[in-house]
Amino acid sequence: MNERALRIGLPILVLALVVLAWDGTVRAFAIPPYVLPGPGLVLATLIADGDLLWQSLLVTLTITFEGFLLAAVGGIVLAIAFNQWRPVEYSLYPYAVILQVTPIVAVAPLLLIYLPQPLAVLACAWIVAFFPVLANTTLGLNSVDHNLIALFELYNASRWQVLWNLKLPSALPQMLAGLRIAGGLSLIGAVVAEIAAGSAGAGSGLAYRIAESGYRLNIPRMFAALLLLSLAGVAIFFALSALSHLALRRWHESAIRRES
Amino acid sequence: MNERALRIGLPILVLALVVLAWDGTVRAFAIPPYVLPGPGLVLATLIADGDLLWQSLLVTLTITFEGFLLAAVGGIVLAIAFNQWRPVEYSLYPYAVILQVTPIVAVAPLLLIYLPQPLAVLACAWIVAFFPVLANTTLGLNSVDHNLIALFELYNASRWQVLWNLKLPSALPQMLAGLRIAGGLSLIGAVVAEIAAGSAGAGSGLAYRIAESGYRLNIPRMFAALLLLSLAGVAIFFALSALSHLALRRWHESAIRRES
Amino acid sequence: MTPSSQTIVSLRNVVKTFASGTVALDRFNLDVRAGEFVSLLGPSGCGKSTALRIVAGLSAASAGTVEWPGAGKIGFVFQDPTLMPWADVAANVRLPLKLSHTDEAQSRAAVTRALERVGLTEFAQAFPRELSGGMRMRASIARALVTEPELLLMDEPFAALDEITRFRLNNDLLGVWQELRRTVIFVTHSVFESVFLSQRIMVMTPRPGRVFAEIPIGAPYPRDERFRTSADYAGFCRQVAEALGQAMAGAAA
Amino acid sequence: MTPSSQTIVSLRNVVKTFASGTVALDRFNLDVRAGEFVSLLGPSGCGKSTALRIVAGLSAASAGTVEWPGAGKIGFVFQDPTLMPWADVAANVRLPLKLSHTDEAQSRAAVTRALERVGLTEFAQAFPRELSGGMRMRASIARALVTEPELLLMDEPFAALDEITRFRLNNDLLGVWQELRRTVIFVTHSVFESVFLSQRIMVMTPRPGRVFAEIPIGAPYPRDERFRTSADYAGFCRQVAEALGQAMAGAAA
Amino acid sequence: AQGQALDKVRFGTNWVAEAEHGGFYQALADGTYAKYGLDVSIVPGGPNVNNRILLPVGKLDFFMSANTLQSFDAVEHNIPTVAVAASFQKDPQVFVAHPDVAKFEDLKTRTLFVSKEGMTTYFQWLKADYGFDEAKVKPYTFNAQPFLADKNSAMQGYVTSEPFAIETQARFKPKVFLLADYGFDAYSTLIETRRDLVARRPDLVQRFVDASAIGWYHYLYGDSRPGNALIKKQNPEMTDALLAYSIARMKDHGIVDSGDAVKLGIGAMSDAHMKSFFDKMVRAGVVKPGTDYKRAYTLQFVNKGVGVELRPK
Ligand SMILES: Nc1ncnc2c1ncn2[C@@H]1O[C@H](COP(=O)(O)OP(=O)(O)OP(=O)(O)O)[C@@H](O)[C@H]1O
Ligand SMILES: Nc1ncnc2c1ncn2[C@@H]1O[C@H](COP(=O)(O)OP(=O)(O)OP(=O)(O)O)[C@@H](O)[C@H]1O
Ligand SMILES: [Mg+2]
Ligand SMILES: [Mg+2]
Repeated sequence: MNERALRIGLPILVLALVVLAWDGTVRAFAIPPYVLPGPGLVLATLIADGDLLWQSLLVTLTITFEGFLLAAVGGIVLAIAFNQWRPVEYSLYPYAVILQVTPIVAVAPLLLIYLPQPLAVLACAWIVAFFPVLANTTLGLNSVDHNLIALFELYNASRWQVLWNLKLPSALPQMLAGLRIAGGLSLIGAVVAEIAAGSAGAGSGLAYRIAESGYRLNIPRMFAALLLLSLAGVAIFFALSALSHLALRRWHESAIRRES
Repeated sequence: MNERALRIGLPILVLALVVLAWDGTVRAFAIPPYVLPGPGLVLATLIADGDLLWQSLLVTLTITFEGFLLAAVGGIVLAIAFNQWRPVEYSLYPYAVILQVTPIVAVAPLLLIYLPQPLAVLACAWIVAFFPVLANTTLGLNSVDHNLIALFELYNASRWQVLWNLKLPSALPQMLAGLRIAGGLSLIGAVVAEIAAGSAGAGSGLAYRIAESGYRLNIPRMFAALLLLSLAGVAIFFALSALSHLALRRWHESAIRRES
Repeated sequence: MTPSSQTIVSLRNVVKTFASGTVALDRFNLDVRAGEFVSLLGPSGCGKSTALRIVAGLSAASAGTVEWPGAGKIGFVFQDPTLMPWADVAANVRLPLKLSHTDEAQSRAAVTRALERVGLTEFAQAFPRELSGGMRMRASIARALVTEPELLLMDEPFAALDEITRFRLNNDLLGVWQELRRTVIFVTHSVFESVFLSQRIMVMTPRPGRVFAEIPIGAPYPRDERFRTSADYAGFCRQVAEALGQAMAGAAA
Repeated sequence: MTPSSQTIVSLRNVVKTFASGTVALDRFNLDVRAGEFVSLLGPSGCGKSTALRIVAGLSAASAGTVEWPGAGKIGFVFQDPTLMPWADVAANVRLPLKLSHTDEAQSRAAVTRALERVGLTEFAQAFPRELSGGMRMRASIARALVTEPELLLMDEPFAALDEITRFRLNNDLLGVWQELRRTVIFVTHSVFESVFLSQRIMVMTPRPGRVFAEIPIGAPYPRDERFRTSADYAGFCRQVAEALGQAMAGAAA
Repeated sequence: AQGQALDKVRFGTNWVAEAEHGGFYQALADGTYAKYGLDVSIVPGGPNVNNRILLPVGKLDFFMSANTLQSFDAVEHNIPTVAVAASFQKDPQVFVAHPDVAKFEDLKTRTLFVSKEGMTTYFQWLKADYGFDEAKVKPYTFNAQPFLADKNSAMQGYVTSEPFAIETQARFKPKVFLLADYGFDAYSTLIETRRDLVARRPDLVQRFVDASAIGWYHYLYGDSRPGNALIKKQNPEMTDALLAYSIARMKDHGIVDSGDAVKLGIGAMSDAHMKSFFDKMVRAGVVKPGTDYKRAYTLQFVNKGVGVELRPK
């Protein structure tokens, strides 16, 4: 109970302190709003421009969600393929790494040549987010207790059964950690994809709002958009954490509340 | 031995196939070099512009390396702090998530205001790469065998001893997986940092070369620069994998070669 | 049980050297025929588990030949419980049936029976971490028994159990073996247990493990509490203990 | 060993209920005085390990009081070996010394002695995964002995060992206890072992665990192989076995 | 062309919709394009968007390139595109400085915020002709905050845009230096197309160039509301005040309609102007001396005085 109070109260307390410090600094040094707007102004802007920002948030979240799904599925499927067929791993892992280190902003124009625009956006979002899922799931799949593997072998389990009944459950904690990282990255991915390959203009997401507000020196709105983005990121993260907790709380060391 | 041959031969074979297919496509459809330059042309450009690109690569790698170090140290230290003091975790984790989801391109101007330029670049590179280290190390630190923790308690081990002799070694596999993800991300981070906050012109890195080549429609050079970047990424990844293998091969399931 | 019955597994001059350089088995020989109950008896670290893994085909011999002329369904009890931490006891026990696509109703009945046998009925829904050490081992035994395998390989299954539970399970095991005509290879470090259960005891030398003596236990089945208190039993025990002592002394010399 | 010596630990009406609802201990009482050798004996799952963890302060009682009027250095042998997989045997055994900042030379000597005691000298550089089950347990025992702790808590330490190794370690343990005047609380499921070792045996009922009978073993120390074959020994064993049988039957009734 | 099906044409710009693209939006909004038998869709660019590469691969039919240099690059890299008209006679590129900067040369001592694109173009010329120093440059990411925070800095911008943001948000009137006034005589906002389109459909290209020029006349001198409405639809961030400001600056500085354009019509280009700029770029080391810069453009579609009658006398 106390624990839970801490868990909720502390972040709020820190939030309050941060906001106060922010407000204090802005007032004390009379920082003009175009350099650093105070929290009140940001909030006011958030409310005033609520509709516009909300629309943009929805656009960004849609891409985020699609990118995350693709990254999750893609990362897990790839990790499974790598784990099942070593030759595939040896042949393709370097290319997965190449995808990870490719700067999207640089290749987005190329993607736009080869793919229709909405697909190019998705591809960008996917590229940014899939690698942690792949790397972590691979670690998980390779860390299965070898005695359990022996057991499955003894019972003539098919590859599929080993995968489904043994390797995947066993890799779950690492996989979920990978997804937790990918959650935030898909948001980044959506933003970057939008900047690099998205259509600017009316139907645009938060990234466009941020860039445009920055360009127009509408800094309070830029902060409001950044704030929304951060909130979305935190929400995604905690949703994934909650999912992870649900899946692991009955058996995995990292999630069990120990009896004192 | 056979395994090792596969491990080296297969990627090379796939590489050869990819290059052949690439070359074949370019020739068969007579694709002009500004859409997709053939591998020969890219290689020729790489050699012709070798000096310039090499200089840029060094610049990028320096930032990458510094960013990676910061991300590694920062991520691990933060994970340790979170693990040692729950209140710190509850208070700060949301902010770590916010850092992860903040689009660098948007906050780079702010960083440029508050920090001197080289520091701003580093901060950008760091922000991009630190989160996977943090998330994975946290998972590792929380997954320690509870009986071993009990043992350390019994021997009145100090916090520091528990951390140093138990939690960190036990978290090593996950930590290393986090570092492996962060390796590629620091390269991305260096590129993004350069785009957002880096110096342009003579002393600039690969990101600038890529953007410049794209802008000036020097697509073969753009591909050459991308190629260099990919090679750097793959090299970083395999260096980190080798490190991880060395550290784990004697004891961790994921790295042990099982007796058949 | 007749000497002419089919050979299930046959190890000839098997050597096992680990990557670390440890020689676990050195010219190890073992023949097991269908329907037999054979025990491997030896000191800690002599290579019993290694031999059993080779018999099961889980580990390859470094030298020598291993043959399975008549292998069928295998059940294995590892020395460690080796349960899936994410599944409850019932699911762990059900695993072999699930892997062989046994139908739902049949497998539910089998699981219930196996859990009853090891006294874990109440804990069907518990997770492995919520069990005591002995209970985990019992779950593992239930899992090996649930398919009623033709060849049952057990690696010190009862070491973690109290004598009363252990005796009950000893009797149970003999019951299953006799009733269903199964083959059992049983690893133990207990002289008493090996004598009570087996038709034949392979006494092993300390590392590197070899067969030091093969001692037939000629007492008739069914064996029960009366046998445990008989002079015959005491005599066999003395004989086996002596052989074991010699095996160990030989190594020490 | 005199009844007047200081109480080391005292459990009064201790209840332990786990989050899963399992009641592991119910009004459990235990007093151990300095220098005593006490065994907890009971069937699998009766709460022995739970009681030992509470004694060590690793687990909190759900109700009742636990006091440590005279606690000192503790040594603990878990039911599972609980070794650090990333450290070799020597480093695992050295751990308690390292945690108490013992100096290098002294700790090297102590580790060597402890490894000799459990017969693992040759395997000092091996990693836990390269050991057999029994060897892992011996490493764990060596780790508990290496600090020569004032209170030694052992959870079925010898269950995975063959009788010869086990007897040797039994004798060793008694030697250490007598020589250094240590206090030992020993969990076992073996009637024979508990009688051979202890001054006092607490026979526990099946879950929820309570003390069913407290049986003093009045035989003098040092106890040796002669004691193991004496009529006294057999008599005590019978008495304890009977108590245990009653404890279990009472629960079944 | 009326009555027939319109020719579908895709036109890519280099930034989000703004007054600097006014003529094109105007032509689209007031039906000029349709009158010329064109169904134009405008594909906006933006920060980090490189629409240009979509032109040679055929995903776009026309592209608005920022300045002449890009057309030289196309020649150098053998890219089959060509500039067919120059909407801006003067590059609107400026340096925006704090009020204490007295003259252009003083900028050399300031920290300069310059974009990547700027680095590869006008800044090279500034180095060669004015001795500017790269070490003083920090990246401009289309956000004026760093400039505002550093009183000792200047930043790049468009004469039509950045000064306005600063005037309204930071509430001071910055010093503005139009590079064109100091010799950076690039054309800007050129219309580029593929060579094959020029060869196969000269009529189509001509219609697009003409209609765009007419759009510009309407936008600058007529009722700009349809164009502005379309711009605001594409870019909701756009404000009337900024649009008005931009149009006013374009007129003040003769960005669109000055020099050759006065006689020859909006979009005018001349060999002399091209050569002058080419020489500067060669001197700055930005383009190779041997480049056949004349291949970068064609005068085939301009200098015909189309629409000059629409300019108020
Ligand atoms: N994976 C391994 N790598 C290296 N050495 C090993 C490995 N597994 C076992 N050994 C060694 O092989 C020998 C025999 O081990 P094994 O587990 O077969 O013994 P055991 O007879 O089952 O002993 P116990 O009764 O203690 O379980 C031991 O010396 C052990 O150190
Ligand atoms: N973490 C836990 N969560 C829930 N129940 C538990 C937990 N640990 C133990 N139990 C339950 O408590 C009871 C006693 O367990 P304990 O480990 O003390 O038994 P034990 O006497 O040591 O048995 P064994 O001889 O088999 O080791 C068991 O029924 C077990 O299921
Ligand atoms: Mg073994
Ligand atoms: Mg126990």
